[in-house]
Amino acid sequence: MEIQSCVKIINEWDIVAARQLGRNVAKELGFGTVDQARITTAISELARNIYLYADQGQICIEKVTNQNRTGVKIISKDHGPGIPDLRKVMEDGYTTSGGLGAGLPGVKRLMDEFSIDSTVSVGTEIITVKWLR
Amino acid sequence: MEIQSCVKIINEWDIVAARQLGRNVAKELGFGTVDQARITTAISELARNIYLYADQGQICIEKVTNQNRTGVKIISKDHGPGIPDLRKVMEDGYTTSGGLGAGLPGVKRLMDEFSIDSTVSVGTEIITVKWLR
Amino acid sequence: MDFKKVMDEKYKEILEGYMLDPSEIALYSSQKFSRKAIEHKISPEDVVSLHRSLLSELHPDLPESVHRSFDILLEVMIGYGFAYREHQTLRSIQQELNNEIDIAVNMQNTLLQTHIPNLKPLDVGAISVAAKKMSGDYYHFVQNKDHSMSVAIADIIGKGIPAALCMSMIKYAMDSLPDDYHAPNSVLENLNRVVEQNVDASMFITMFYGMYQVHNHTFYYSTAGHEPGFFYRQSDQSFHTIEGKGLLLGVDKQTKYQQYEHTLQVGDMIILMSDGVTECRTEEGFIERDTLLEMIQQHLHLPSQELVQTIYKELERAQDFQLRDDFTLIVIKRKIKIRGLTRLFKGY
Amino acid sequence: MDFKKVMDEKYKEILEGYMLDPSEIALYSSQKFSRKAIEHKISPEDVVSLHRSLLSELHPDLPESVHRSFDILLEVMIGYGFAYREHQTLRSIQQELNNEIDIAVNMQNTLLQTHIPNLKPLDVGAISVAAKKMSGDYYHFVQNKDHSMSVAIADIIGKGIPAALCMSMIKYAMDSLPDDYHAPNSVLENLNRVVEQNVDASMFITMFYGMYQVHNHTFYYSTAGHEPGFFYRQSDQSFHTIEGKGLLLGVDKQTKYQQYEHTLQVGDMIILMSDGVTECRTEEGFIERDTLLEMIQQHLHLPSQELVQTIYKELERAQDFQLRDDFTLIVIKRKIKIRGLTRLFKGY
Ligand SMILES: [Mn+2]
Ligand SMILES: [Mn+2]
Ligand SMILES: [Mn+2]
Ligand SMILES: [Mn+2]
Repeated sequence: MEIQSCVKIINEWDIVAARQLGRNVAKELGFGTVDQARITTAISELARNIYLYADQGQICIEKVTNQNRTGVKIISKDHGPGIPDLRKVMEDGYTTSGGLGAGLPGVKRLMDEFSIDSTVSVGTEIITVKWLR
Repeated sequence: MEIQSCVKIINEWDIVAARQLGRNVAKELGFGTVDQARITTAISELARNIYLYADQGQICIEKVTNQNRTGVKIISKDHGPGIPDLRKVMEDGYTTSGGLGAGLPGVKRLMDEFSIDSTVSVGTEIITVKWLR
Repeated sequence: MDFKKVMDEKYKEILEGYMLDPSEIALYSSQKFSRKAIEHKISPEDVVSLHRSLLSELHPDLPESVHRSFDILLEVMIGYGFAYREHQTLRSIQQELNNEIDIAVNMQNTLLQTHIPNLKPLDVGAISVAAKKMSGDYYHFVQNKDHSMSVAIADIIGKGIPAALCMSMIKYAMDSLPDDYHAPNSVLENLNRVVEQNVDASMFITMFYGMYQVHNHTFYYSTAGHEPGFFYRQSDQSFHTIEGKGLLLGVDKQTKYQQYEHTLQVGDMIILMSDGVTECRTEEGFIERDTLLEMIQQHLHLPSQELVQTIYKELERAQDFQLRDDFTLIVIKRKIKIRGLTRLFKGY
Repeated sequence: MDFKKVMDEKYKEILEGYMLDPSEIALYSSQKFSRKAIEHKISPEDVVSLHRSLLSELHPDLPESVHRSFDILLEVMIGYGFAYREHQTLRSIQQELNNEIDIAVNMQNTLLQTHIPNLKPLDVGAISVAAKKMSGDYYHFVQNKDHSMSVAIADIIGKGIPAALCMSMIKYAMDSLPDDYHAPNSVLENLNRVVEQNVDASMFITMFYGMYQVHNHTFYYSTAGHEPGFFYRQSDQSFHTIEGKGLLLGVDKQTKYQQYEHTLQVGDMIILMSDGVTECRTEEGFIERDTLLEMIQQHLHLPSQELVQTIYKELERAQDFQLRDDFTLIVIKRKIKIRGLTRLFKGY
């Protein structure tokens, strides 16, 4: 049975808490330090998006197993404004706020799997996985 | 009176010698370690271009003074094939061989002044300066 | 200059704090620092150099060779610095280009805009989405004076800017056709000559041209190698590929096109598309034409415009929001007469 | 995976060597390592992590807080890693776009190509260079049946792709003018209507249209707000701005253009240009029209084609090979008759 731990993102402290949670899980699973840092950075980016653009949202972390692989899954879910144009937001060099290369395309590149589901004025769900090599 | 020291670039060892020469001058003039490394890298790129694309060429280094500034000047001169299209060679992202961001535009960005003069089947002269801040 | 000092101080504060007490907060601060440093064009080699000097400040007793090791890391980072600086200029070039393309897209949209004719017995829907910003697909409707409707759908072999330039040419050529010039085969023959003459040899165009005669509900059409569409027959709820042969535009000046016809009963449908519809590539490979028909079948009850939009949305999602080719889908449905209501409508 | 091990080993070798004996060779090797690492998509944070682990391998006795300090550097480098990875995709997008634009440029060149008429009493030279890949400048010569020569020079306000699209439209419009339609003012009035109708309100075109009558050596012209050129008078070696007024194309559908005329003696010259010539920006600011005239004066003895090419080369160098605007320069010289030779030529 999978255990999912979640952190509600309301202020910046919660971003730190989500990072800590993710780092612990990644460390437990045996990810190396660089991958730990990458996973944490991905969580940070997702949590920051919630903090900046959505009122309510949470980050959940779970261990996943798939045949003979294990990995960490990050689920970012908010009831924010939603993203009207997913193609645009996934475009490289689009975000000006997120700094060079950051934003959702940056997260997608850091992780192994990435999916996004967004409905305007309902919210956004992003699920992303990094597998242990 | 300015003293100019030159290194003929025939093989890869000469690239190292040119780097060493440039680093010594930069150090003497009081450039910090990062700038020393940048100046050396610029020399390296220019020397490599001679080594790869021109049969005969040399790198000269001199201290320059201009009103109340001092700096290091690198002169790269070869009797190679010349560059038929200067606009193209100075275009970003053009060189595929030079690796990401390297090549002449990379050198230009590393230094403070940059000029290039090239005649097909006569040769190329590049003069670039970095001022001490 | 001053800003750099502030950043240096900030880094020192984070580093000192973390060396005493390693906490997630310090790491989060590092990430924010990184974002800021990048925004302010501080190169990675600067960060490494800063790290080195802080380390020797905080640990003056470290062996010389440890300090020295940073020379190597610094040298390597200068290479990344090259890439980083190139990225900054490339990014602004890219943004400038994007702006240009946006303007060009607007021009193209203005040039290519078409109105779906409002003929009472027909329910017509059309959608066209570019894979990149500029489309190489083209569709056009004309309501003719004799109560017929012409429809053109074309696809440049190629995408992006050159395809868009080529498209403009087709549009100018169609605009200069005489008003009473509707026979699909002659239209294609005429356009073929224009393309052959004006476009370079590496560029071809597939085109389907049809004309729907309202008085006999017959659809006349010719094709220049275009992706075949479907006829839907309401009586037995079956789909039939629109047969028809013809060479691409631009291959041979002399090409003649054959004209075909097909008569529609109430509830019947014409489905036209570009190959971008069937070349949707999902994780399981290209979608089959059968899969497409299943999708259409599922949404048959919808008005034509909603139908094409729904199909597009489903296929967009199926391929993860990355269109590989321009996508154009047109549905022309002969409306089902509703007894009692038909009397209210005149004119057909 | 295996490659990464090779790179790790290589870095270790360089680092160990340098820690024992700091030499320029090791630093040069680091630069080569950097180049290779970047080529093989190794992120900067990977390099920092490698450095850290080698350091603790070579110096197992270092204080814990020194190792720890690398957590911070690593975290910061991940931000640079973002930029680095984005750069790689942006670079390939850019390359794809460049390819597209190259093809489009070819199409544009094919579309816009023009032949300089070969009229014996005239020596004509023309050069046009795009600031970016696609030009928004346009020039066109026509040799008319009545032994006159028409010349058009135009500049889209704007550059790049949208300007090029707009340019194509002008070309199609000019192509569809009747063959005997030469009066400069009527040509501009006609084109003005096309532009006003088809191009969006934010886009304007300046255009100069002239017609050289060989039988009386008179140049008839009208201008739509175009950069004024010069007449050169051989008798006193003086230059005179080509006067003339007229609204830009695309502003007002009703615009009427005035027509002017000027008669040339042997040795006289007409110099036409786009504002890209005078907007050459050198280190000392824009070049003055006077400076341009000095340059032309210096090279007056050259044949027209060599003249325009020489001027271009000088101005290209003056502005450090970065054209800020499309550059077009045309020179039409009434040849000096050489006694004895004139008798050999018939037809004028
Ligand atoms: Mn296409
Ligand atoms: Mn297609
Ligand atoms: Mn222009
Ligand atoms: Mn201009």
